[in-house]
Amino acid sequence: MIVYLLKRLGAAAAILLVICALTFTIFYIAPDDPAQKACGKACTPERIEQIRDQLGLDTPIPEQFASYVRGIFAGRTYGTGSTAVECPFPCLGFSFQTNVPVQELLVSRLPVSASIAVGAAVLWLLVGVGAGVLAALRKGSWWDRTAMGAALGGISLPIYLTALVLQYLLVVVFEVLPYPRAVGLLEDPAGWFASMLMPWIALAALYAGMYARLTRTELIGVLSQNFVRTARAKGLPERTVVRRHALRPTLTPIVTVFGMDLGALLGGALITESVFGLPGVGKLAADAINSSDQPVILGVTLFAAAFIVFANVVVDLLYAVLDPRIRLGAS
Amino acid sequence: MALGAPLITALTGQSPTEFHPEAIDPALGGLPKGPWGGISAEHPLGVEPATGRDVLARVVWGARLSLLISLLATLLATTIGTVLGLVAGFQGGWADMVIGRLMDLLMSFPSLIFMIALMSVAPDGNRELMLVAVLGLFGWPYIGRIVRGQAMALAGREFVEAARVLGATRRAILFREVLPNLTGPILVVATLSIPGYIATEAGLSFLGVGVRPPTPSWGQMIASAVPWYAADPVYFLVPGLFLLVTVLAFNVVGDALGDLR
Amino acid sequence: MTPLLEAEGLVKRFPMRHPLTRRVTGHLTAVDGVSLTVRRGETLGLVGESGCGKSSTARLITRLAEPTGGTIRFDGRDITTMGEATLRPVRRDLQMIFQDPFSSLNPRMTVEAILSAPFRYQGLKPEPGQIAELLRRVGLRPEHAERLPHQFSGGQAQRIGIARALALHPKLVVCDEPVSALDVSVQAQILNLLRDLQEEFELSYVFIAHDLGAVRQVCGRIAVMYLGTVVEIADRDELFAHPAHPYTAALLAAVPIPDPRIERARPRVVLSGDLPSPANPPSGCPFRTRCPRAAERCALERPTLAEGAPGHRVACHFPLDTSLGLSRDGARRAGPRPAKGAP
Amino acid sequence: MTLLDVKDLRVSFGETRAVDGLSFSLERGRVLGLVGESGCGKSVTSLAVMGLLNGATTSGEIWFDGQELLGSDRRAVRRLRGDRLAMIFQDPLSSLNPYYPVGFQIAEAYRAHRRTSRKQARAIVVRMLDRVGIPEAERRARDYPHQFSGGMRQRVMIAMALCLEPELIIADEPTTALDVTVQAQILALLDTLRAEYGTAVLLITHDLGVVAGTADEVVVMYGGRAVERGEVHALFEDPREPYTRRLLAAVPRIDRPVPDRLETL
Repeated sequence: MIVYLLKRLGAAAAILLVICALTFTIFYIAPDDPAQKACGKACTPERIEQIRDQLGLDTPIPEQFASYVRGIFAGRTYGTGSTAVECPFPCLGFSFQTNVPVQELLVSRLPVSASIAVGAAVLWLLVGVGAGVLAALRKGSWWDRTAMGAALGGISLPIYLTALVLQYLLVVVFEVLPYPRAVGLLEDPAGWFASMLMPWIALAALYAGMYARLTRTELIGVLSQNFVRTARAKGLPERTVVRRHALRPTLTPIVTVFGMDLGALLGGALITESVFGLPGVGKLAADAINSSDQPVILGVTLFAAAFIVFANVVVDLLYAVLDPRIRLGAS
Repeated sequence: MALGAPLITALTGQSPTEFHPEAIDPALGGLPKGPWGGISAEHPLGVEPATGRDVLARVVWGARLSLLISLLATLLATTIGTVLGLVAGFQGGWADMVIGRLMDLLMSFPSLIFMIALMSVAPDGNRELMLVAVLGLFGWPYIGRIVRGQAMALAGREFVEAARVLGATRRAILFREVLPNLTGPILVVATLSIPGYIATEAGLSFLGVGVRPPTPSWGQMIASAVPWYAADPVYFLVPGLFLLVTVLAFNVVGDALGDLR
Repeated sequence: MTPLLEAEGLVKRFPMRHPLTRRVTGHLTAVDGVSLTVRRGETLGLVGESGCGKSSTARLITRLAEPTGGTIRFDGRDITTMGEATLRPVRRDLQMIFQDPFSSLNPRMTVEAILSAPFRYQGLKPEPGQIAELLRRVGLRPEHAERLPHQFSGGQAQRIGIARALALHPKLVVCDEPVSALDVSVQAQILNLLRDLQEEFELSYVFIAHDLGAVRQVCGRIAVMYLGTVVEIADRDELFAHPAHPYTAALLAAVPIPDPRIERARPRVVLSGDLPSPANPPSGCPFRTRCPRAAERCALERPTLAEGAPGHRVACHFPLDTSLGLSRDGARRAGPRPAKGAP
Repeated sequence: MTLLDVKDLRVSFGETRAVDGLSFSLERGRVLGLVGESGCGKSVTSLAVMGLLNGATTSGEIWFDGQELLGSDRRAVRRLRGDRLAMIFQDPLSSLNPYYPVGFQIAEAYRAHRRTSRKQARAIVVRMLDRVGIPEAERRARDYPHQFSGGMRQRVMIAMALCLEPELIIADEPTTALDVTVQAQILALLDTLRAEYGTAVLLITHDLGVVAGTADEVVVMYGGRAVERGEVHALFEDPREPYTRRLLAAVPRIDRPVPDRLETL
């Protein structure tokens, strides 16, 4: 099992390396000159040359890539002598715009993204899975049809539309919520909640639809299984049959999908954060792209990919823990 | 009706093009004249703030582009996904491992960020084709994974063994025996992936890296409505609702196809 | 004349993988040194319980699975390692009928297409009327050609599978549990049909089943398999009258007979325990863990097939020498089942 | 004394009639074999008696020990289920929940009807597993269904069905998924336990051989109806109905000379 885990982590690292390399190359086939970008508006040819030297842009691309990867694991020093700049582990370079180390930017933005992702996840799990279970248990009923119609609507909602409509109604027209802003959960819990509520609803509307549909399909499938019939044949009350025998097998695949979705969201909800102007990782990415801040784009891509890749590993392990057939192997 | 909606918009899209009827603009802030975003007989869905371009014309033209891009992307993703999924699922072993890894890799990409990064450095040439390529590239593994699973299940069926006993070549088995059994599921998955591409394309344009400004697109219209949304909600509601209805329509059709099977 | 099929020391081993880590945790030996001969025009039966390797053997003979060891000679040629292209013409003579009548027919193809497939895959064309003639021979009507598989009953679907196997006039047809998915009345029809076709087409069969009654009905010679090996092989009547291997005897004794008088009076050997795992077979004789006659030698030494009576070979250190041998023995051990319910 | 009395049972799913006016009765402690080919309605009948049919229209009467089940409220039928009438299914692997140890699944059946501590229930489970011939019952109770062989799983199902000493067991093709030698074991076990507990058995099977060896009375079904019924010896020796006769003749028997052709319907 440990060997397996190490192998999986190794494969995850390999995937990240490939993603890193691909993203890295894209900026070198790009028409923009990174040194020009880093230099900014007030720029002299000498200054550009200096930056070029400092960033190591004169060395061949594979070599630059190697020093970038080395920097992630061991830190690196840009330039030499008096102009040398120390970039400690895990070095992702400096933002062209602000000159702040990219890793610091990411760490400072993570709490906002995490607040959005986790809160939305709680909301959509409650609503989506709940609605799906009820729909499956009352298959064909009025409730089932309404819930599934709503779910289909939910998955069809473009997030920026939901976001703008919410903001227009709740903030502009009815004035029940303030404009969202970045507030720490610990500093001002009420303000945090008020700011996060709209992003949560906007995201949850989409995901709750997906989860409601998934839960319903899974549960209907499980309810037709022979072991559910056995549970009924034992004379168990229907509630126990559903809770104990049907829900567990239903939730196992949902947990794995959930892990993947949460992983992806922790790496930044780009559109949601942009629309609400919340400074999370996604907003960081959007801003970096607008200003061609390549080190930041690269950093965010890697950061988000890392969440997805590791969520993948966690989900596989979780599956093994949840399903005794995998945990204990075949007989 | 939902099925017809995208078709109708595409048809009427032939006639009006972009215009700049300055007359509708009041000098004050550039807001459209009249209530509801300047809805009038001339401009049934109002006009754009600041420029006064006709919203209906832009929405309809945007529809053409959005649908074209997403349909082409679906075609591309479905073709790649079907072929590679079939090979991976049926051949197993070495081919499956390589294709499987490739799918893992592509699905591990934070695809939106990556697409944005890619589109932001992409040359200005043919951005529409570029969008199709990027959407297809990141979209095929989702179809490929489903086809692979189905192909694996079918590979164990006795009719495939029967074909092997009869001396059928691998290719004949794949395309004559296995593929016809997959057209149903592939059609459903493809239909259900169209709205995803529409939404992603709109998202990319919304973020400013999709179709470039003179050409209209829904995402781009919504994006340009953001600064105005408090004063002129109709301007973002119109393209937004068009987008919603179109996506919903494809989802309903896909869902119905899935139920039929 | 050379035998039609000669399989020598066939072995099939599968790696077993952990469901999550995919690591190979061991090997499952599905077929463990099986040697068989099929003479021209005969029907060789392969019987045994699930996991005995009979279906794996069928898949090896027809080259649907690659053998881990051993050789297969068909019609005088070694086909063990033949590539698909070289094998293609051989396949005309070597056909197969499958267990699940519906799974074995492509649900998207009409009967017409299904029955032309043998010709097409061999680069041939059916002559006009040939498909209709095939349908007629298996007891279906020409107009059935336009239908899809799901429009047929299980028995009819199996007839289509048979027609497909016979389309190219093969010499050997391997029937893998061809009637076990069917109801008794339909099963009887198919067994009769297989017999009629054998005469008409001068076919040889390898007939695989777990149902001893069906095997006895159609087979001339029968091989009994247990845990990947052939434990006994003999002519039909000899095998049923004088089973020499304790397993064969137990198998015969366990078959329920639809006659309450016989069924209740008959001493029954209830074999204790379960089939050992093919991934971890017992040392020596594979049957020793359940054998009522097992002795020390059985754990140490694996018995090989040895000829007792002419044409009757058995792999056992302590074979039963008379027809009554085991039943008497077993009767003493298990005791007769109490007859009950008799008025 | 009559334990189970089914009168004019009709079950249909939409337009299809699965059971079409079936009547039979079963005395306490006796074994009734319900035989027929696939689609004859025998399994649907068993589910109807258990009250486990979903989405079917049912009419007629099912009397169990003086209580009519079809008209009773669901809770009353639920209380009987597992306690006084229990069921054994065809496929023991899919009939056991893969997520729970077998011991838990048996204990659950017991605790659904008797107030006991977990510990007491546990002791009963071990005793039952031991009783059905599962070695090392104490340890095996903690194992999951996939860790057992087919025959052992069916023993677990039997332990589950018998743990409350029901008056009636419905066994729906209990040995069809098993090999003949294991089938013989399971039939022998069922027979011993049935005699010991005095349980009546409704045995549903397609296998005439199994019925001949196990049942006291037989009902032959075709197209949702009983075509023939009778005491087992009488029915097998002198079948009155042509259907029964042909069904018997279609079975290839190992105790008679091999016929040139088998009888077909």
